[in-house]
Amino acid sequence: MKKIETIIKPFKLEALKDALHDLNISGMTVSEVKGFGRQKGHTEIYRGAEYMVDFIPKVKVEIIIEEERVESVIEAIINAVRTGKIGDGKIFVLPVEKIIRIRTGETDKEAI
Amino acid sequence: MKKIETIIKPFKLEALKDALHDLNISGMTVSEVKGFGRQKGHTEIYRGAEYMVDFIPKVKVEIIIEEERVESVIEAIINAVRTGKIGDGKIFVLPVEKIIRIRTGETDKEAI
Amino acid sequence: MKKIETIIKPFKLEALKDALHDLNISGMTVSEVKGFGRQKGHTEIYRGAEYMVDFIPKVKVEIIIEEERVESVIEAIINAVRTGKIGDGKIFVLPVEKIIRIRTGETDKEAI
Amino acid sequence: MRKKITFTACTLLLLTAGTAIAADEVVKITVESNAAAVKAVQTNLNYVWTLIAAALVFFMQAGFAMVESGFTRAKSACNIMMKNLLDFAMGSLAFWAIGFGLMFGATTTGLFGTTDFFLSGWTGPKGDQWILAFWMFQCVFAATAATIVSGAVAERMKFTSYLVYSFVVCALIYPIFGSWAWGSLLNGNGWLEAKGFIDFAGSTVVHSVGGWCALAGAIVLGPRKGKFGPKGEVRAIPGHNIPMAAIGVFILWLGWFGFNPGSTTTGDTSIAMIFVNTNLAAAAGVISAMTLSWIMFKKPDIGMSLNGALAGLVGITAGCANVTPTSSIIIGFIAGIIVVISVVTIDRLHIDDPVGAVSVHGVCGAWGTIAAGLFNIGGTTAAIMTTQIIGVIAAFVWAFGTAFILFKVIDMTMGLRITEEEELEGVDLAEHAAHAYNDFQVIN
Amino acid sequence: MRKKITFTACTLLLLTAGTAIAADEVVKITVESNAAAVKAVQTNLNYVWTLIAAALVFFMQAGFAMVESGFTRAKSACNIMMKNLLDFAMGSLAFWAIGFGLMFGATTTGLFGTTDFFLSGWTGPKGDQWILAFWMFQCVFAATAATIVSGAVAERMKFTSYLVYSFVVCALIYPIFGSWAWGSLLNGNGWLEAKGFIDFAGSTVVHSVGGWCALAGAIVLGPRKGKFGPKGEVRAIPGHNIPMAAIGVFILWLGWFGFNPGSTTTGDTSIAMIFVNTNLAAAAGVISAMTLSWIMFKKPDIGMSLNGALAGLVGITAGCANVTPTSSIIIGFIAGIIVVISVVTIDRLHIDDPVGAVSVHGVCGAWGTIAAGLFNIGGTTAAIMTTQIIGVIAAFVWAFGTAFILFKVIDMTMGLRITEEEELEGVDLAEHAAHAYNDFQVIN
Amino acid sequence: MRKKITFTACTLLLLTAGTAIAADEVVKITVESNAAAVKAVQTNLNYVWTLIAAALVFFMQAGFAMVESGFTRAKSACNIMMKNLLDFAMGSLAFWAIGFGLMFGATTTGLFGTTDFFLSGWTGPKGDQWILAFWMFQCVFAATAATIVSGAVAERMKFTSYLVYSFVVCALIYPIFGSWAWGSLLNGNGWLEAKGFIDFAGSTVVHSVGGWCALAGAIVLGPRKGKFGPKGEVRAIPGHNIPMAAIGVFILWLGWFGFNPGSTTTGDTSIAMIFVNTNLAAAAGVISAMTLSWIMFKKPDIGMSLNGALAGLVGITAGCANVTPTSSIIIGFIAGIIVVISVVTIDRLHIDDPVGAVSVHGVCGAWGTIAAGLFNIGGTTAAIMTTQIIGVIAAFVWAFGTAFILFKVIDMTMGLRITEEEELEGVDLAEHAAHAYNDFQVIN
Ligand SMILES: Nc1ncnc2c1ncn2[C@@H]1O[C@H](COP(=O)(O)OP(=O)(O)O)[C@@H](O)[C@H]1O
Ligand SMILES: Nc1ncnc2c1ncn2[C@@H]1O[C@H](COP(=O)(O)OP(=O)(O)O)[C@@H](O)[C@H]1O
Ligand SMILES: Nc1ncnc2c1ncn2[C@@H]1O[C@H](COP(=O)(O)OP(=O)(O)O)[C@@H](O)[C@H]1O
Repeated sequence: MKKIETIIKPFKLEALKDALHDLNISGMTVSEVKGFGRQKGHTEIYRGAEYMVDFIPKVKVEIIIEEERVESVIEAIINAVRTGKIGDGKIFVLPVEKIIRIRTGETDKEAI
Repeated sequence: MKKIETIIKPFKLEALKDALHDLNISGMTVSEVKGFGRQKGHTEIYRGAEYMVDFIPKVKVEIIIEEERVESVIEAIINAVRTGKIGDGKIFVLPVEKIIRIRTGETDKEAI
Repeated sequence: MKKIETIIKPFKLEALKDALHDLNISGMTVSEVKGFGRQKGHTEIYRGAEYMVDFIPKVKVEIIIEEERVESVIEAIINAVRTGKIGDGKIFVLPVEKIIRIRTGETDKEAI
Repeated sequence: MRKKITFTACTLLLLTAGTAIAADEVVKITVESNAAAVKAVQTNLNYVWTLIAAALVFFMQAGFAMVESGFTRAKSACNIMMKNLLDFAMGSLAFWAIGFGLMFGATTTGLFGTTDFFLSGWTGPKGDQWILAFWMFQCVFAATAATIVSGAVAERMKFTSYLVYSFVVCALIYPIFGSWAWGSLLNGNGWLEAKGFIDFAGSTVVHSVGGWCALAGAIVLGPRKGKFGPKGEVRAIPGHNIPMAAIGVFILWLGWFGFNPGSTTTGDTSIAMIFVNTNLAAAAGVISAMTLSWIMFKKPDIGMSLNGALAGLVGITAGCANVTPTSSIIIGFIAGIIVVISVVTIDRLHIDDPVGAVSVHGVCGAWGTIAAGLFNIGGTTAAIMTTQIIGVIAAFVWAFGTAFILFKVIDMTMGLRITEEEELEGVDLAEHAAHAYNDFQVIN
Repeated sequence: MRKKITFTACTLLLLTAGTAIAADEVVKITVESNAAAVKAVQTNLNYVWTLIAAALVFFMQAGFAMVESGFTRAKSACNIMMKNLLDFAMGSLAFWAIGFGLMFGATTTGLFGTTDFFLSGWTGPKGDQWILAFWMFQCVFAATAATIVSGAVAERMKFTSYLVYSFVVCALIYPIFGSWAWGSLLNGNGWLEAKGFIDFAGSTVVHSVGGWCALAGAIVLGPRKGKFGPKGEVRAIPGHNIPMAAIGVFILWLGWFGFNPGSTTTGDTSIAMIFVNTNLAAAAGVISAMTLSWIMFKKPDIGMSLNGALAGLVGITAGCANVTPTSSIIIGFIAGIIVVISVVTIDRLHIDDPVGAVSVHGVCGAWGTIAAGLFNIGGTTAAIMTTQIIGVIAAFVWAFGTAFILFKVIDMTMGLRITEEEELEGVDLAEHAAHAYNDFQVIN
Repeated sequence: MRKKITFTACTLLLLTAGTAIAADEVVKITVESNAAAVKAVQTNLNYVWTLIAAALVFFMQAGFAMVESGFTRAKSACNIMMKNLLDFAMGSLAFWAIGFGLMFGATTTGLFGTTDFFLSGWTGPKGDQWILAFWMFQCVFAATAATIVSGAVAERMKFTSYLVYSFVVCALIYPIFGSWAWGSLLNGNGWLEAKGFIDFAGSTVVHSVGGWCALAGAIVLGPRKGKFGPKGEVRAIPGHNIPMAAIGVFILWLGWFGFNPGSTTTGDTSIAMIFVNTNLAAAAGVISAMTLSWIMFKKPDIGMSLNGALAGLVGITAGCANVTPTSSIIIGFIAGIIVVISVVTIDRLHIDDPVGAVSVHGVCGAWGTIAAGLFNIGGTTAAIMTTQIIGVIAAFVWAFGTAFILFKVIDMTMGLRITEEEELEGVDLAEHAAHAYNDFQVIN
């Protein structure tokens, strides 16, 4: 089992959700983050003082999934959120050792 | 060392905290997330337009813990937050390779 | 490739960002969390009722990095955020199996 | 447009008066016509003053909405706004149809009026307009009494039940008590005012009545989940927007400059003392509540300081026209102390009043009524004090009693409280399928 | 200081009058001088009333800003505030320089005035001051008409273009129509008022004109990205701060107590009925809009209930001085129903009006104008109704037509809309390099 | 109730007057009694106007609280509200006990009054009530001067020290200066007004005095941590709720319609010009500040535009009764430019004034005072200008001097500033153990 973490542009969340639905992904977790990669921040003005806003608002989506579905999920993410512009985001894959569904006590694959 | 990530209903945080206290867990990190699993969202109304709120507010709790305590923590989580209803949440266990306490520089088990 | 997660005091984010810039770190992701470790919460008052605020606001910074740079990043973090007081925070290192840059499709080291 | 032209013609007339006699003023100017004209201008001034004061009191609805919403959780903010909007809307119509007649209609029993329903006393635009001005002023008072409750029952009451409640309060509970104390301001004639009861602007009539209804509501509903711990300990459920609550208090303070001096319904020099008294009592209430909270909790508490202002204002409402400025400071100061003790006590009694409505309006209203007797400029007597105490007790028995029955009946028939699950998710979602802050992540 | 001393001397004089004749009052008191003095006091009262009413109407700017901002997203909140600030500032100067003269200056054609630009009719502090008081009152009306549009074009319009728009509305579009209906209130003489058009406080003149301009703006701009789905389905874009919107509605309701009764520009007893009518219509609008939303959407909708209040207020604006309180309830009730249906319909027409400005001001303004004829206290006739309908149509043709051209011309020259990317990031960032809520994480 | 009955009886009397002579009016109506009655009605009107204006000025407290809180961080919002609440409460009592007497009591030196402490000039409800009306109006002015400072010292000052400060300002610093310029409005007689100093509503007396105290506070306290970088670069610390700040500005603008025209303390036709001037200057200030910010920063800055409105308002305060509307536009326009330059300059001087209080009130207050001389309707002379400049300098020397000493003394005795750690965690937590937004995650 793997955890796919992807950091995307906030307004792409809707599209990503739809794409994952189409893949019959059974769950996902979303959180608001800020970050920078190649895409850097921008300048804002406040009462006559300019200042850099370094961190850009992003959305982090976490999907726990069977190993064999990782590739298809990655593909779906890329298709859904890619604009070709800087700031499109990244995907990270991490190992997961155990999964438990609290309600039923099911574990691992059954629990996804 | 392992990282236990659990996604629970927000109003269960208090109970979970107490349960982990009882286990003498030395630390935890909480963040607000939104997600869906089997539990789906609900419909809201705004000035005459119905719309789906897909993502349900959840709380993510992360606990870094020695391998040998993983089972007891999982048990404690289940006992604390389970209601038997859909949306009770999930537990994920991930490997952690290194831990450092910034203040002292202690590492791994001593740093937990 | 590794993921370095560090939980720090919010007002140290600026210093950490500068330190990582100096290391030529190409990206980072920040989120707001609450937590406790050795540092416990404090008491607040609301209309005559005292109550414990258990969780202290913290910032979680995630950096995905090549294995060989992990040590230098850890060092930089410690130097940047350490005050020697309780609540300085922690660093966790987790394994990452795959990285993809969405815009270009590059993977792993090239994608960091 | 025709009407407007007429008015403006009249305006221009007045502007040019003194230099020339306008064409349609054929009546000869005499000493008597002058005397009548002066009185007419004073009458106009009374209307202008009373109606501006009514507008200020109306604005208190916004103040209440902000205070109540600020002191409760984000997940209940839409519901609070809806309740404040609807109790005013419902209340206006209920008071128009029924309440005004019960309160100010003619009566033979001294218990309630039986004429003037549906503003039937108004004889059209050519007749006496005072009944309309007076209705407007009294209507915003009735709605104030109603809206006091919404804070105490916040975050857990069914919306439909609240609508029923607010109709009944504005149509029956408030007006009937009001007729006892104020009926003779129009066509009525209440038993309490006959005894010489002093409650100039309504410490008892408006605030205590509202406060005791709030108490009944809070008791029948029971506390919000989590307000009291398993071992009975009092837990804080902090409000979600303290600045909003603070601005609400400023708005209420402003509104009170209509509430108290406007109760003269006369634009004359007597309003000056009422303004000063109102302001000084509020200021003193802030100081004493803050100081006491500082002593008790080690920090100057903002919630208590804000309640202190309201306590001072409620406290001076009864006596604002018949105590001195110095007395007002004392009255407000004591009100500020009372409110702090009362809030803590009500918590200890395991009654959950999220915004302190019972303490501010009920308890300080009672204090204000007694203080109006004690500090009466003309001196106080046992008779005065007895009457004041009778009024205070009558208000409690009537308002708490009828409201308790009302809430119990609602509870047993249509249900008073949302389900536990709905409460956890928030009354906004349950009752309105809505969120207050859609672009923010909200905790709790 | 000198001036102030004079005034105070005068005050003191008045205070001591009746006991002694002040030294510098050498003129003998006669029946005629008394009559003149009475009229002067009434004139003073008219000034005080008109200007307080103007202040209340001014405050509606804050109400509009809160409603519009609350009903749109957090990423557009600075821009909404800027638009409301600037349309008032621009509008004040435009109306001073040009608009007032076009609206109230002398005219031979009945189409627009040609005198009184730059307040040139004012002859200095010793002359007649009425033109200033009247200007002030009319200026806040003009700005109201202008500001109605800002909600409908929210979150996507270029700021510079909005500035141009608000100048043109306050300088040309609003005043020219205004001169047709209200010109004779000063030196003008419009063709519509000559027919006996009834629009006491501006259901048509202010609200419909503003609403139809809003419609033109919303159409020319097109919908916000995401408002309508790929299959044409209507999507909700929930507002970011519903409590703020609700408080805004309370402020607007308060402001209407200046808007409607203030339109007498005379402090007399006639304002009482206007107050009552205004209040009852708003209350009825709330009830009907809430009820209908409850039936249609299964829940009492807060957005619709708030719009219901505004609908009732707009609906009663034309007829507030010439319908009975009971009629006002009917008018407001129907307005509340109309607004719900209209909001849903406009959504279905794929016109994106984020705050419902077209429905509230345009549609309910038209309804109010017709209702003013239908429910006229003096009775209604085919002639009255024809005139009312002519007025409604004239407003639509003029305001929608000119505004449509204006927005099209702006679009083709300087551009009307921000880029798609700017819209996604938010108009605040794009146009003002700013965020509204810097310490909060904002979604959306 | 007795009092209320009397008033209403009187009302009814007036209503019936003209048709019949009421029973208890036994005095024969004569030309003289009519003259006295007219004057009494005008007196009543003056009271009504002055007190409504006072209520509007009171409401400015809410405006200040919103502006100051909106322009600072979420972690300081409770503290700002507490400061604004307490400076008004403290100020009211301090001004009642001491300040009013110093300002308006009789004096032989022309330096400060020595009578009328504790409202001792009031002889009871049967005597002259003017002193109460006048006190009320002056009290809200004193509190305005006090509250100006709270923005400049925001986010870092100890709460106890702020209480001491606000007591001293309302009891001593403001009233003593006030007695120089305005003492003769009651029983006083100041040296500055003797020279003919023009400051109708207080550009200098209220705003500059407040602004220079703010400057002293900001200097003695030092900047907030992080405001200036290690290399001395100016850093932005963005405010947490810009819409709240914007609504605060609208409320202040509204309040100014009490502040300026209310300073006539007479309800007569002269208030029209003051209304118009106030409005036009504010509008012009918005336009010029926005335009200049656009030029300087490439974007129309919302903070600067809002400050522009306030700058225009402060700028016209001195001369509102003795300059023409056209001059008002010029005065406001220049004030808007001044405020932008001043804010940037004060930043460069490494003085941290989070809300721009020094620029808006201090600097634009000075400009307004000079402008009142320059644009004087009656023409200007070297003598007038000299006096104006003397007044401006006197205000700076007195207010900055005494406030500087005051803050230094507080600093050396009880401490002026919270600790660095407390500042990082937020003054709300440190001083009130509270958070403003409990259901939101707050950054910063
Ligand atoms: N090395 C990294 N470690 C952690 N987060 C990263 C890293 N690189 C990028 N991110 C996250 O991904 C987001 C999008 O990155 P982006 O600017 O698209 O990167 P790039 O263009 O370099 O692929 C960033 O805002 C940041 O939150
Ligand atoms: N496969 C998954 N990947 C990531 N997060 C998940 C996944 N499944 C569930 N979650 C998270 O857990 C939360 C609770 O899930 P829940 O509805 O209780 O799941 P189930 O009933 O399917 O066990 C979801 O809201 C979501 O945030
Ligand atoms: N075992 C743990 N698991 C998860 N998070 C932890 C753990 N220990 C500490 N943290 C996080 O790190 C933050 C800082 O911890 P801190 O109080 O500095 O810990 P210590 O002093 O014990 O090193 C905490 O607020 C919490 O968010």
